[in-house]
Amino acid sequence: MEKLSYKLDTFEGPLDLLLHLIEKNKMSIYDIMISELLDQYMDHVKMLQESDPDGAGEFLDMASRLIMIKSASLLPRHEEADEMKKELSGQLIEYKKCKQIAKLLSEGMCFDFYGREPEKIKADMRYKRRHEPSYLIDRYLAAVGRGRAKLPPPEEAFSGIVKRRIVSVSSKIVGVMRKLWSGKSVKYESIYDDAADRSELVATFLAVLELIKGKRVRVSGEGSEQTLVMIKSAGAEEVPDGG
Amino acid sequence: MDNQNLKSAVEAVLFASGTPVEVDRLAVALNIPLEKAGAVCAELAEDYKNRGGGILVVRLGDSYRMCSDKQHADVIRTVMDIKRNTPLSQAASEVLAVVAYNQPVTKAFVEQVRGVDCSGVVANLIARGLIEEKGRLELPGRPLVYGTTEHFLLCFGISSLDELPPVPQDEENSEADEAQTEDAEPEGEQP
Amino acid sequence: MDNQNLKSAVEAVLFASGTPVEVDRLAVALNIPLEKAGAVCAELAEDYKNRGGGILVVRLGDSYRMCSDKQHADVIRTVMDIKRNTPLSQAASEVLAVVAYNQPVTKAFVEQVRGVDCSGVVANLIARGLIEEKGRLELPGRPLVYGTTEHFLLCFGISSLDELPPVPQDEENSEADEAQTEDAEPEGEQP
Repeated sequence: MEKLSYKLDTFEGPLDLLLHLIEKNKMSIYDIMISELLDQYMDHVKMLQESDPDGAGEFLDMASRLIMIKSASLLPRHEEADEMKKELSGQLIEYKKCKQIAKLLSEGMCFDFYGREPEKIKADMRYKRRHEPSYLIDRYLAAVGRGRAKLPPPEEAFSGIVKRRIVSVSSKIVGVMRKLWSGKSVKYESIYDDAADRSELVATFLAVLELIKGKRVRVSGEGSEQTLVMIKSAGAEEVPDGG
Repeated sequence: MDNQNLKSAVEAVLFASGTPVEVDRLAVALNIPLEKAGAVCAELAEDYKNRGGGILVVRLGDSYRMCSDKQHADVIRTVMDIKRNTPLSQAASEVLAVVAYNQPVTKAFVEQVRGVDCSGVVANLIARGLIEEKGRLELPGRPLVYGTTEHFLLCFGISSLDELPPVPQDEENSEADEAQTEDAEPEGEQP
Repeated sequence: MDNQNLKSAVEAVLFASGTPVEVDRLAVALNIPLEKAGAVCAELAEDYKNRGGGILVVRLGDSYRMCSDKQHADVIRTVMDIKRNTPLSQAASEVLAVVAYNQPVTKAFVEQVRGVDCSGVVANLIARGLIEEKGRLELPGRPLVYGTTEHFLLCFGISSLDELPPVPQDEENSEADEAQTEDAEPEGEQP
């Protein structure tokens, strides 16, 4: 099949791929046959996942959207599916326009004009205005953003070099056991209170699963009322003393 | 100062500053009305065009700038030992298209139109001087908005955004009965 | 290339290059004999002299350079004066604030905080005497770090960095509670 001629980096994203498939199948953007499109789309995504697993994320989002439209259109009343299809059509039309303009622009662009460095004239270029110091705070908060004013320490500016922190599950097992050591039941959700980031959350969750599996803790209750209690039994002595 | 003198002065300023110079700044510095300054600049640009030398004077929005003629780009690159600018990637020209026709615009908007993340491409376009920050939106998170630069106008060979080519019309539009969808599009052909 | 074309090419090169250009480099780039290149340059210099515009082409030993005519130095300086008096752009003021509160700080840090490239802005703030290089970090790549200048203190009417108003503390703590953060908006009114 012609699939072989398909180059992975030809597509700028899921919309680009969909446009390609719609054109190939001579469909109208205004009347997309979701089932046909979905199969072909999934074929491409599978190939993409094999060659570039990291780059496939955005394509998978669109895949789940197509699947949702498809299943909604199987319902006896499928207004919702029509609505979703319309939305997708609108997005595809916009993106198609974007591609057309992009072509116009890139053909019209010329990078052969050269300016020059400013002449070194002895002029005092120093800033002349005066500001209240509070002006800086205002600007600072604008830059850093309210509510996420936690600045990364300078080393994190090199996060591209430094690897992501790994949180061990065993360290979290110890942490959970410490919280439960007194024997009192603890609200399930409060176990996660001091998880600083996603890695810690995940590690804590896995720790709880491990402890349940190992019959060290018991979960009871429903919903937000769920609590954890330690099962006092042999082996519990290994757990370090809670301070 | 007579007209010839004014023209020489503007020429000297445009040459010395290297970057685009706003007409109003020239007017203040020369102590002449804004319209007069605009007229002098336009005349200078015309003179340069007619001379057919190696330098051009071009209008970019509310500014004028001096730059070399593109036909000499190769010689300049050889003498100054600089590399040719690579053409825009497809991703870059798509982002540029969305920014140019919807500015000022947030990164989130661009990403919605294209359906993919575009932080790297935006940074690249900023580094190439084609787009720039144009402030922040008064919305939660105070997102930055972007617009095109004067350098973009220069590279695309136009003097103002009004000269951007019109948005292409969708061929399918006429045949389809959902013509309303088209009309309802938020960013139409408003000037 | 005919004489006129050669002259345009030399003009373009002299314009684009901020420094004097050796005649032999021009000869090589244009693929013409040295004497020919010298003659073209001399002719160009003569043309510019006769034109009486704002720009001159002058010979310096074996090189030629293009420069603005001194008689316009005042206007050029005035235009630059007006420029230094324009308020800081949104981007510039934000970068300045991030540097002020986190100095000494790398460009990468500022870019991470703001999420966009800021090379142009940093250069602009240096040119305006508000920030300066403060050495390098002992990290891979030995990145430059920046800090504020004494001129910065002057512009903000303070005598030392200790007098910078503190960043409101609740911003740091109430991350989980968005609503509270909104209410607390202190706008830097603390002493």
